[in-house]
Amino acid sequence: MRHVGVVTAAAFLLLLVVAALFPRLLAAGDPTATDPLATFLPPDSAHLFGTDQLGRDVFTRVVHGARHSLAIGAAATVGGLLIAVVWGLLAALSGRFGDAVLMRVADALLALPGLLLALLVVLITGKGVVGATLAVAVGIAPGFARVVRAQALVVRRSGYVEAAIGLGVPRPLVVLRHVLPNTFGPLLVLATVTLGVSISTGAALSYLGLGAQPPTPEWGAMLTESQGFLHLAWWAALFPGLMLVLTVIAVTVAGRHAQNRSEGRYAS
Amino acid sequence: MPPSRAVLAAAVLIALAACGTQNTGGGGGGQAAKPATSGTLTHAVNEEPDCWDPHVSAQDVTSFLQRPVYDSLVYQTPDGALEPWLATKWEISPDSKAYTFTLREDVVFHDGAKLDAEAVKANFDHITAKETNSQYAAGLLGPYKGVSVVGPYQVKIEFDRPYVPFLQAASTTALGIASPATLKAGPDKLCAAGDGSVGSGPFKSGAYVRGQERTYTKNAAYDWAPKSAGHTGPARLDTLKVRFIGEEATRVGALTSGQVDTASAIPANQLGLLKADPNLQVLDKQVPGAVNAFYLNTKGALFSDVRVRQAFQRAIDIDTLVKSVFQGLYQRAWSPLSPTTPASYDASLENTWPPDPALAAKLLDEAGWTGRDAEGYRTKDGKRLTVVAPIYGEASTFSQAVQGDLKKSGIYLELLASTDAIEIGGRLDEGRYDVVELSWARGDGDILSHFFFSDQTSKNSGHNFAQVTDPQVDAWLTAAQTAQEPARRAAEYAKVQKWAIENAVVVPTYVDTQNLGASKKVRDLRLGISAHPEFYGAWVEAP
Amino acid sequence: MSLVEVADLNVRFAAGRVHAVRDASLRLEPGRCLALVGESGSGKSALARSLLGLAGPTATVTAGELRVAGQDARDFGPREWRRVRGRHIGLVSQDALVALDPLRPIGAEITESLLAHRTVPRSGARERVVGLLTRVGVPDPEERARQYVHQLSGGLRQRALIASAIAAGPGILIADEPTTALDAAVQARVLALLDELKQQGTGLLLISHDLAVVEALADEVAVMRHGVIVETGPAGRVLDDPRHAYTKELLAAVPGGRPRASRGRPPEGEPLLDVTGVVKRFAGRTAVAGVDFTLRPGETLGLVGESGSGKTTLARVVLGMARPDEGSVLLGGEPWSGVPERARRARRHTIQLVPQDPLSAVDPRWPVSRIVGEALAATGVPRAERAARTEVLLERVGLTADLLDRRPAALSGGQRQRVAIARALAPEPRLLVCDEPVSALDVSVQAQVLDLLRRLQEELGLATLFISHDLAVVREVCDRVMVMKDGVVVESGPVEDVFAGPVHPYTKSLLDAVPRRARTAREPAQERL
Amino acid sequence: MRGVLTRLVSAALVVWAAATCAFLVLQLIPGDPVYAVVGSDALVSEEQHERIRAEYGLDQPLVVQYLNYVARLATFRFGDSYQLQQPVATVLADQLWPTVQLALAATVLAPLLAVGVTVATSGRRNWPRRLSAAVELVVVSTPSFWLGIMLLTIFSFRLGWLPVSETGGVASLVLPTITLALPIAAVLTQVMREGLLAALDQPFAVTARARGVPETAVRYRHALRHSALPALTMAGWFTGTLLGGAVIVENVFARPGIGRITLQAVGDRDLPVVQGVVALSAVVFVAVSVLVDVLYAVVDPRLRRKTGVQAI
Repeated sequence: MRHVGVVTAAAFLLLLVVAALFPRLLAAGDPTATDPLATFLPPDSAHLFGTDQLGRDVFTRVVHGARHSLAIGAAATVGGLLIAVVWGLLAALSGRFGDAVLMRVADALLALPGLLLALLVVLITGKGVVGATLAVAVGIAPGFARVVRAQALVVRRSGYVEAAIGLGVPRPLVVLRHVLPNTFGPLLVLATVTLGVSISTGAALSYLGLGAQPPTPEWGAMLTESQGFLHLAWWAALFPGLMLVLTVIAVTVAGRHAQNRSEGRYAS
Repeated sequence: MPPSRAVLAAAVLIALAACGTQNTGGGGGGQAAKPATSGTLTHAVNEEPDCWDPHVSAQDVTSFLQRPVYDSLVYQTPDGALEPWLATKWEISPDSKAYTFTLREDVVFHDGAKLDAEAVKANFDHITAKETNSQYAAGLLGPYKGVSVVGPYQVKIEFDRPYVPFLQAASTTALGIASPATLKAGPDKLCAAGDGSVGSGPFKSGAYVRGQERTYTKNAAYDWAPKSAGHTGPARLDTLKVRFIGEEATRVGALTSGQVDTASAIPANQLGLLKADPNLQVLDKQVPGAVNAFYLNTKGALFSDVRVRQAFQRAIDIDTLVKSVFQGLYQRAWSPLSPTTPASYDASLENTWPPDPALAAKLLDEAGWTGRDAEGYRTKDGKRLTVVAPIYGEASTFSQAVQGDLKKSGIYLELLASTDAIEIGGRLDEGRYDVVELSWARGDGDILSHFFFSDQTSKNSGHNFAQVTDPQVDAWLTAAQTAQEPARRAAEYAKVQKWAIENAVVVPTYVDTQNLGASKKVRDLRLGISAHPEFYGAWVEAP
Repeated sequence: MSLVEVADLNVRFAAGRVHAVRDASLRLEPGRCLALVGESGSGKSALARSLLGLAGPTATVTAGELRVAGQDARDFGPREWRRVRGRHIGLVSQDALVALDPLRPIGAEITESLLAHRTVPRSGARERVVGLLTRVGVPDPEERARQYVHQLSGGLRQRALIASAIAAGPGILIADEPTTALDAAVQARVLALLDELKQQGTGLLLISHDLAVVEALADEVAVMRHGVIVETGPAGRVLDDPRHAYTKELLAAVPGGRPRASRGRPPEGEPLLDVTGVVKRFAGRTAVAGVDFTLRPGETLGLVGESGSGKTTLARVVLGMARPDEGSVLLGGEPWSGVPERARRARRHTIQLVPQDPLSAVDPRWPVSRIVGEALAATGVPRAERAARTEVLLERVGLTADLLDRRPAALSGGQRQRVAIARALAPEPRLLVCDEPVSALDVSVQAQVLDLLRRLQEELGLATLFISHDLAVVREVCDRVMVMKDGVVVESGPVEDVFAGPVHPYTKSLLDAVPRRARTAREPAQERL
Repeated sequence: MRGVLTRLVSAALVVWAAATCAFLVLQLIPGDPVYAVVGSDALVSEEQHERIRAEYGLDQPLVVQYLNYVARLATFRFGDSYQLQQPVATVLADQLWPTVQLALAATVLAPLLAVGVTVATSGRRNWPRRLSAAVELVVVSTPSFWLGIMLLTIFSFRLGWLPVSETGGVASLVLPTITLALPIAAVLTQVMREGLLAALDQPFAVTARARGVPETAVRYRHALRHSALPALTMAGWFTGTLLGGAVIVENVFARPGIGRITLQAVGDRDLPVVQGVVALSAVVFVAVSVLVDVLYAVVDPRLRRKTGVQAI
């Protein structure tokens, strides 16, 4: 049972990656090509998901949109992770004062809702794909940083790090050999689980008009565009949203699977 | 700058345009029984004023929503004629530099103060005071010199040079007359609506919840409506409520589900729905002033070449796009002015510059844009043919349709949409754009001055986004501001329109049209000159 | 009449894939105690739980006979089981801190037992709770009843747990490792309480891996291994004259049950480690309050004390992992404490740690070869020689080369500890600090590891600081012993002297509290003294 | 007493730090804020720009601006909104109630749903748990803006059961509350069920069963309370999601409120309002964490000594 779910999720993710890398394999058309004479066509054999208010093919846009939605989520997760690793490790390894300062900053940022933090970042960067990606990254970084720090502290006080120090292994080497990899492992799993959230948040920013801009076929942006025409073309809102939901589900299922596996590996 | 944000004003003299199928007066169906003199009407608008002080705000919606509270010296009828309101009469000096108004003596503000010459002077002083930071009203006064009290009920406004458009300006809400006591209350209070808004209008300002609703209550003492208002004495409605619903689908839903009685700015694609509903009626009116158009930055690197401008002008299949996006309900524009703009529209421009992609291609080839990149856009020296278009707010469906259409000609229209005034304002002031798309409603051909007079640059707080600096154009516009005879002004304005099209400094697209959805129970509601509803005479049939 | 009769009981888990208990038979009588003995995973608990119908939702229990309180329990549904639980059989499990609901006052927990079987009306419950607490020896019962588990001391909590188990007056009490989590002194008092209950007529099923505890209480003993009862009989007979090979092995492995290593003359020479006046404080608490001692090459010093006495902190100071607030540590005659890490690094290899929990002491991502290899590299063994040296080290600690590529998670507890020892030996240290090196291991494995440590000591002439709370272990491996309490050494001297004639009352109480094996261990020890 | 003082000081510190972060962040924004005051299509001269800059104190050195900012913050004044030309405090106060309404409704609904579903699916049988887990996964994975759009399409546009926009009545609160509460409830359910199942495996649960206590009583009397503990640790996340969710929900349903104002302020670069919102949400966060500490102590007696809450 469980395996059916994981396999389905993996297959779907694979399809998404194909859509993101080689969208033309799945939908040959131009996602931004408008056709004033073919607006609001319901789904049929010519337009699998129908057309939107500009006569663009929704299926083509959904397929090509995978690239943008996934890219924002993935880049933000990686970015957030990088910020967090530097931040958390600095805190864990820089003595009491540095630790206190860095963690108080994280506390202060954590006191703000992630979305608000993201909005603040968008204020600086301006809206657009890059801005939204950075915003999501910064939004998840403080939480990650705390995890990194906590994990790094656990590792730093662990028997094997003490043993290495006890063997006279130089400190930088200990950090490189033991602290970093053992901190990073659990974090990677966490990142997989977070990826779904990042994709979702990125799409939310686009939905709020702060991320990808029209005519980019990003799913969140497509939802905003179609919201005004719900009564005329429900399909233009249904399919991008559905893809978003399926993607997040697939990523979550895959992430949880990875989490279970890694916990199994480290625990027993 | 979408049309909704533009400021509406009106024409000085006669309304010329009678546009085919307009239905500007409401009443729906057969003769009404006796009009009710009580009741509540709820109206939905798409926008909410940031600041409610019409002397300060540049927003169209402020003018519209404060109209029930503030009266003006002059009233402009829906077809554009000017008639006495708070002023019983006026005299214009022969040199068109001085205007003397004689005021009604029976007008009482909501706070009990009486209208007199001092009150009017206080208003003009407030508008032009530096501290007011007026964003629009002061600009409407143009070459304003000063105001003086001539008698207890006589006041004189003077200008540095002839300024004929002033009389029409005096009819706008932006130059509405507030109770002088409230003008001293400070910007906070005036901006905040509620009890800060005290005028002499048929409705008093009532409860206000930002983001949600504003209430108006009947001014029972009202007895100074202009002659053509369609009604006399106090307003018929006891209460008027205005709800702020920005989301189009939601606004329409609120109307169809009966949550509101009327809703303005109904998008064209929703009109079919409303017209099919037996309980609803649709009022529409073409907005006067500058139509929705692209202004091409003639000082920019790209569009300083007239061939590229002409290519842009002829590449767009405007007819098809307007028909598609607006479901055949909007009229395609041929001139920068709306046909409903009184005494200025040049109808001879119609059909003179049809879409011609072949010509556009030829012109672009000549201009050196011969390369093609991977996405099919034209390039020159490896650089893509990109037309930067800053947009305040969101890119409209129409803008996107144009974007899609231009792609066919290898032109990339980059829509930079933002509500960030810092970014957009900076861009416009510094000339970092190729086109600006906007409409700017005003019932007077003088709107052309805002767009084409050489000193009306963005930096100088004007709207000369095409960056036109042509002495000939300036001369025509000055002549039009000086002449008092409508026909002479119309002739001057026609020259400007023709010049603008021929030099491809502007690409007019469609005539902005107000569509108002209303329950059939709403009676005697009419669209004013600004194409906004006038609630004074309206009433709602008992269910 | 028997209170419980079981014959041919089988317990299977995970759809039959795990056969936890095979064909077990036993009977419980009033006023008698049956002890189930075996190492962890032998099926003791599964057997005991199945008598309550609590073997778990995934368990399948079948039996030739299963009579509880005179009824055939084989076809019991949930309702029937409920009537038996608490009313006829009570359960006392290991650690009261988690075995009683931490979110409810203990009075409420005991009341729940009372009301579950309507033994008293609700109005009378309060009085009964006080009575029960008094009976199990809890002082100030009225006040204690309102307290939560975490507010009680270890002994009081366990008493409260017993009170809740006997509240509805069961004829049988299942005591599953009832004293394991307790310090020695408290352990003795709880055992006394259980004994008292037995005297009053309660039948006891005692589950324990600790033979000393078994000997103190049991009338009969059943020895379990891999789910099978391999030997059963009267306690005296089984413990004194074991017949099954496994029972013999088990008894032989018990520390203190084996002869002390005979040592040559006390070691001589310059002290390798010289600790003077070491004080270490943490946030206002003094963990180590002025300790002095020396350690010579070849000597084994035991460090004894209950948890929180400062043993581990002292060890960290000795290892150079913590900086003493006062005092000094000399290693090989040169300053070891209070010098920068840079200066210590070159000498670090001389002193190595054998940790308590080897799993957390090795990098979970690394295979054995790399774990040992790192230690070799740190002491400058060239890369080319490392593989060969690693194999030699593994052989020395009794491991085979086929484990080289295994990760720690894939090793058994004993194997992991051997790997940790191999790593400690790799840099050729002169001093080993063993911090509770066997307390995480099963008894039989304990014995093997202790043997290994002893052998290595002799072969390599290592000095050892041996930390343990287990007096039997210390007695077995150490030359000298120091007893620590609240950060202070209260008594020290040769092991024989201290154990035979403790001077300090605390040492006395520690020794008295150990439930010693009366018949096998005490006599030879006395003989030697 | 000392504990309370420490708490207050650390709370103030968090608020101050968050506000300072906001101030610094907003200094990084490129461009001239005067445009935010006057809008881009206003008829305003260069000279007027200068006066406005002085009016808002934007011509002063950064340090002075910061000190002014902190001083205003301490007295709960945030200056005037660029866009609305009203005191920020007034703007926020006006918008607070609709958001509070929404947040309260969701705060009530989400835990109720979570507890209900947890209890209903924690039984012996496996399939309700499976089903609920699948539903939770879908709900958690559904972005709230899409959920809102779909609910709106079905219940308001198609079926016409509920109003499409804010009417001030209770009916208009239904869909926004559901949109906001559903994903939160799904996460809480996951956490609570995990907690409940873990608690049921704990020794005290075995002890309770060994007393002859029925399974349902073990579940309600013992395990449920334990499952609340991990749920309480989610409080920070919960608050953040409520406030962040408000931004989205208020926009989807065209409701007034803090979220709407926030997005508008961000779009318009109305910095004083943004700073006000940041300070406000930091205060809310701190208040919630204090509240949660109290709740912790109510649920878990082991934590009572630290917070000074008396044992019951």
